[in-house]
Amino acid sequence: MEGNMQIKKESTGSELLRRFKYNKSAVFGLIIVLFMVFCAVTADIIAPNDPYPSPPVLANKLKPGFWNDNGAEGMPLGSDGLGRCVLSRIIYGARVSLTAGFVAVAIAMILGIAFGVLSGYFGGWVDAVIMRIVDVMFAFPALLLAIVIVTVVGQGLEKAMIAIGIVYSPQMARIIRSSVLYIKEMEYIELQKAIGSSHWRIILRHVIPNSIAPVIVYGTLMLATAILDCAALGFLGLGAQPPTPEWGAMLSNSYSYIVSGAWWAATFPGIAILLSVLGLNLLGDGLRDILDPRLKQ
Amino acid sequence: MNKKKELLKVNNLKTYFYTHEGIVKAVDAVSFSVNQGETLGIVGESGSGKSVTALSIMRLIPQPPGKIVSGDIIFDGKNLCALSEREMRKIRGSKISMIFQEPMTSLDPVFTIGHEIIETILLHQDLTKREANKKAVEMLEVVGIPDAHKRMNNYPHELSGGMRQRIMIAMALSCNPALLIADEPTTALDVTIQAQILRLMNDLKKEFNTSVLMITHDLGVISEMCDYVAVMYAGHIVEYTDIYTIFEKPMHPYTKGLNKSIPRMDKETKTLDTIKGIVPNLLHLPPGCPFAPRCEYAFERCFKEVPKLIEVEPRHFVKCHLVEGKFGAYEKEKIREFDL
Amino acid sequence: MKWYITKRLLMLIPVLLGASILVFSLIHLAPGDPARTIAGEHASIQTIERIQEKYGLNKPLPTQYWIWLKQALQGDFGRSIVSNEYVSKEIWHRFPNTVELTLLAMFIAIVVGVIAGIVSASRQYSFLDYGFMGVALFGVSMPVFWLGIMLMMIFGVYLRWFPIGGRISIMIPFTRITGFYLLDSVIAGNWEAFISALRHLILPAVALGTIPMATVARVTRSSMLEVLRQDFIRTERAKGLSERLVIYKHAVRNALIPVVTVIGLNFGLLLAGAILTETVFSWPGLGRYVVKAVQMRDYPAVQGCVLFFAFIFVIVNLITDIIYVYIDPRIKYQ
Amino acid sequence: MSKLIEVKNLKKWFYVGKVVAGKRKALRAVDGLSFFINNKEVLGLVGESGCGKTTCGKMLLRIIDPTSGSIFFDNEEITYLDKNKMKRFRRRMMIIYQDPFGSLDPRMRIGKAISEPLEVHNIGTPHEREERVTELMEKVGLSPDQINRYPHEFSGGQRQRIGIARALATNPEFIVADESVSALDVSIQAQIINLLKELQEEFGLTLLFVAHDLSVVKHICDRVAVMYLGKIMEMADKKSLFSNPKHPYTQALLSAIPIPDPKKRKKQEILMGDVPSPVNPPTGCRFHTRCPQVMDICKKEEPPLREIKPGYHVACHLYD
Repeated sequence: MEGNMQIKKESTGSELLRRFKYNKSAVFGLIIVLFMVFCAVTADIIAPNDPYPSPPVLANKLKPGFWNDNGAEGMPLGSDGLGRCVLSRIIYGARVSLTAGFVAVAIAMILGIAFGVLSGYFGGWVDAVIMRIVDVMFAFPALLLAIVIVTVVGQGLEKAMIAIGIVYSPQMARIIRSSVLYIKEMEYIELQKAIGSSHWRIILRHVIPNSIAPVIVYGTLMLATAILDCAALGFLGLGAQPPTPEWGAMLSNSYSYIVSGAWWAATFPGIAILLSVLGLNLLGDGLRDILDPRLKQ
Repeated sequence: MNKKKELLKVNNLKTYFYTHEGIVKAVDAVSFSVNQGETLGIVGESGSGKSVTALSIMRLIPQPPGKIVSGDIIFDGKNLCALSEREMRKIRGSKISMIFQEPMTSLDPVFTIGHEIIETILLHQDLTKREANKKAVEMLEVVGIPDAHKRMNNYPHELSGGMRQRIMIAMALSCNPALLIADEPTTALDVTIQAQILRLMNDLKKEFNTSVLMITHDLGVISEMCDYVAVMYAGHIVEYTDIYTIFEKPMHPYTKGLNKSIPRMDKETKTLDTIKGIVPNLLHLPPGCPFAPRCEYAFERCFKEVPKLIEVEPRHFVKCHLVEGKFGAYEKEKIREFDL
Repeated sequence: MKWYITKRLLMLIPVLLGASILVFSLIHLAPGDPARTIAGEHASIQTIERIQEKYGLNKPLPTQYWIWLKQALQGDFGRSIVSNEYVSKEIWHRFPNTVELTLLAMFIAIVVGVIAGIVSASRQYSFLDYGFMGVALFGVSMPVFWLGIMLMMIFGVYLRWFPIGGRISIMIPFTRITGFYLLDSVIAGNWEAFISALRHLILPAVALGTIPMATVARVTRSSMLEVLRQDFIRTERAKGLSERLVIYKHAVRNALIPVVTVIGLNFGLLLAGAILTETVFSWPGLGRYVVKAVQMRDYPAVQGCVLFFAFIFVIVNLITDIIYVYIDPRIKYQ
Repeated sequence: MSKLIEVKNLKKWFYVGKVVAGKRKALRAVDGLSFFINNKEVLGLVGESGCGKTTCGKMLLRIIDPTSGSIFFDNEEITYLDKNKMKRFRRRMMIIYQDPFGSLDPRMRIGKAISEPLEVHNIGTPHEREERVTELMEKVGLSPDQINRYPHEFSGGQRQRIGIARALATNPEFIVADESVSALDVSIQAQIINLLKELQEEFGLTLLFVAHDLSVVKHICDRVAVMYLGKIMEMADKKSLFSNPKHPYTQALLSAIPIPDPKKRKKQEILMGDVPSPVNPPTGCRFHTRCPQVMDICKKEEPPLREIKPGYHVACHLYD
């Protein structure tokens, strides 16, 4: 394209940082995410109450929060069906949900990068075999497959994380593969053959460093869906088990109370999920705009 | 030159792009004119602003970030800059049409080429669908497409690059425009196909009596096609004259350098003369003459002050302090602001 | 075209075969003895052996798979451990409910999503654009079950506009013909039933459709913007075409190509979402059945349902591919 | 003069599309090339897009494996050498690419990029390699203090200089320059052409200069081979070929180039039609569908590349 506006730009640290600052949504997303991480790390300090009082103080059951004069004392967001502080449980829940999402995505990334790079770089029968497996896994909606895996290996938070990591890996593998296929066509890779570099050198020195950008972008966006799906498993009673303060499980345990007017116990955990996922989506979108020069205006 | 009717006059045109990194003065105070039936070439390297000039005339600068900051574009007595979008639309495709560099990507992939041409015809002419269809087939025949009837139902991806460029020409000429703007029409094509397209354009230009604004980086194409040439560098027209003068006695150091740095088929040279340095980044232009950092004759003043475009002979304009000094001494009255 | 479809159908066979192997082996390689699960913890060895005999669990795994596959091909997924009913019958009974729900949700998602995406893209950086995209961003970030609960709370519990669960009011006599409630009530001319069925349908469909709607809107917008940057759009403008025609004719037609793919992929999300939505709204569909089967460890039912889901999903993807060929002339099927 | 490179009946068929009746359609990118390049000679390989010139260049370096035929480097056959045996030759032959943006890894500092061939071949200590990089950068006209910069900080012409420095790193005898100046602006192109020519003379390099621009080829090459649809149509020393081309295709190609001199506007010999598809090349002479001097025999019989006078090869029935 003619004209200086379209000068091809690759990224360096400072250039990226500058572009990041211009991207308001990315900055906003990062702030939300950092806030959630802060809650998760400092839960022991900032939470006003014990998330698992034992024995449960049933007298405090389903008390409203600050908006009501008769609200539970010291529980700004009210109490749940077992008289526990909703706010405290949400703060502790950040720890559970973020860890779960993070572990799931890490599993997906490790599997995805390994298979995606092998498949894209070597092509041929390696690619054919890996892609057929991916096809088969893609024949199931991800959450359904995760449900089946959890059914088989048993319920619980750790197992839910692993299940989600596994069902996400084909998606990651495909993303990496297509990015590797693109990179493989570049002349600087072809040149490696001309100078006689080994496959490992090419993969480690050139292919992987150049596919980092999509990994970061999709990793962030995937973290958002992983948190959603972990919560969904929790909601179905297949993920975190009581009394773990997991947002999905909290919702599931308290939504029957909305009929009796106790809306807060189900509403706030949902908002917590919404906020973290929103933050990650904003951040991921922003990173994509920054790292993918094709979409740059 | 005998007096011909002036069809297009661009006066002091400035088109800037406002980006995060700063203002890009893609076209900076550019003036030129095209007479009826004449071909003007605009030649320059990448980033010289030649395409932006063309898009400015069509008023197709993407906005934001681009904007025509000032200047007049007088076409057939009307100032295009003053027209409303609706009035401008009536001119686009009917009185001024444009063909582009990449025939691969310049045609809508999901419509047949017949549909695309008919759409243009129906838009500007009072014809029935059947008549438009007939006219479209005629146009395809005019641009030398065999089996025109059948080709109407082809999609762009089913045609070769040369064919697609013919389609673009057929579409552009279908409403008999007074001015055809061709933006690097043959750059993406092979030499033998380029020769076909250039010949076709030359023939049609005569047949339809169309004026052409030819934008290219290739001085060879310029010499085959044009009557007048404007040489652009970093948003400025540095020299503007007829085709013979530009090749025989160019005055601007850039034009001279450019002339000498192309490898020639018709001459033997041991080493090419080169212009030192690199094409400037429009974001960080030097304050004076944009060519000064690469110019072997540059002196103090060149780095401080942008030279004026002066007319050294009738219709031969140069923008250079050296030329200004040399001619300014004995022909002061001839030196005037470029105002056609 | 016929040949292309046949070829694509044939290509489904290995995928579905792989899917069946995956489902079967997942369930049978699971730790723990399914016979013991069925029999209960305190069952005697004899009871367990009898159960193994009955379900063919004492045979080698490949043989078990082969038997299961042969039956599945005939539409027989075995009997449910919980209800002792044929799984296939249970599936067919619930399937129309899920179809009604997902189709309406998809309809909402496509219509609203595509329109919002186009409008946003054609007025990039306008107030409307920011508004739509803000809402869409919330849409993709929302847990579907939470949205369902919120809708139920606001429109069901507080405003009482819609019922909060179930398929149709139990007070209304209804005869099942096809299993599609809306269709059946129209056939029977039972408008009361139709209204009731529709009222029960709206909240779950909106909850289920919101996320794909947001995704479709976002993809439509970015695809439109991508297309609007391409060279041929400049050609259309240079022809003198109005901005309206450039956008609504040329850009939309091109932009929809990736959107179709996304819609197809979102169907998977929709099926997963149906599992959650049906649970929230006590909707008598397949999704809720799967969850129950999982909770009860009703392995034949889980196997059958999951494979059925995969089948539907694969068929939807096939349909997407076929539509793709129709709207993009560059794809040559031969 | 000794031959550094010799190629005999080299073919590369790419198989495309679906299997029909047990066979797949073959795109005959290169369809039987035989030629040689003398030591310290520059051979220009020209033709229009899709004629197979780039494929040919890459086969010489064994970046692409040939379908059949043989390649000799310094009198040793390298056509079927395995990766390890080939490595011995790799440091003696290099490539310079066309796209100054695609040929450098955006995430690798240019110093590292230039020294990479040395590293791969275990030449020198890290310190010696760095000295070599500095030396090379000066040689190609880059300032050595830019050694730690990334490619995006350079303009197209400068990147091409980096590519040249990298190609020279191992002191190769043979370099393939694949359209190395065609993506550059005119004023930059001249700088790079001069640089290539200087370096070729200074180091006595043997060069295969692949290009579509005949005027550039004329400037830099000693001999020229003209390709059309995977075959060589004409091959001769530069002077005779440009002053008196024999093959109708070469004649048309030369006449199609616009000369930057309006006084020399000429009656061009314009070829009609498009280049046929290399999947279904025409029978007989591949050029007969567009040839202005076509005869009956051309449609039936493919003319071989014949030496009509010492060093002058033409594949055309006009010279039977």
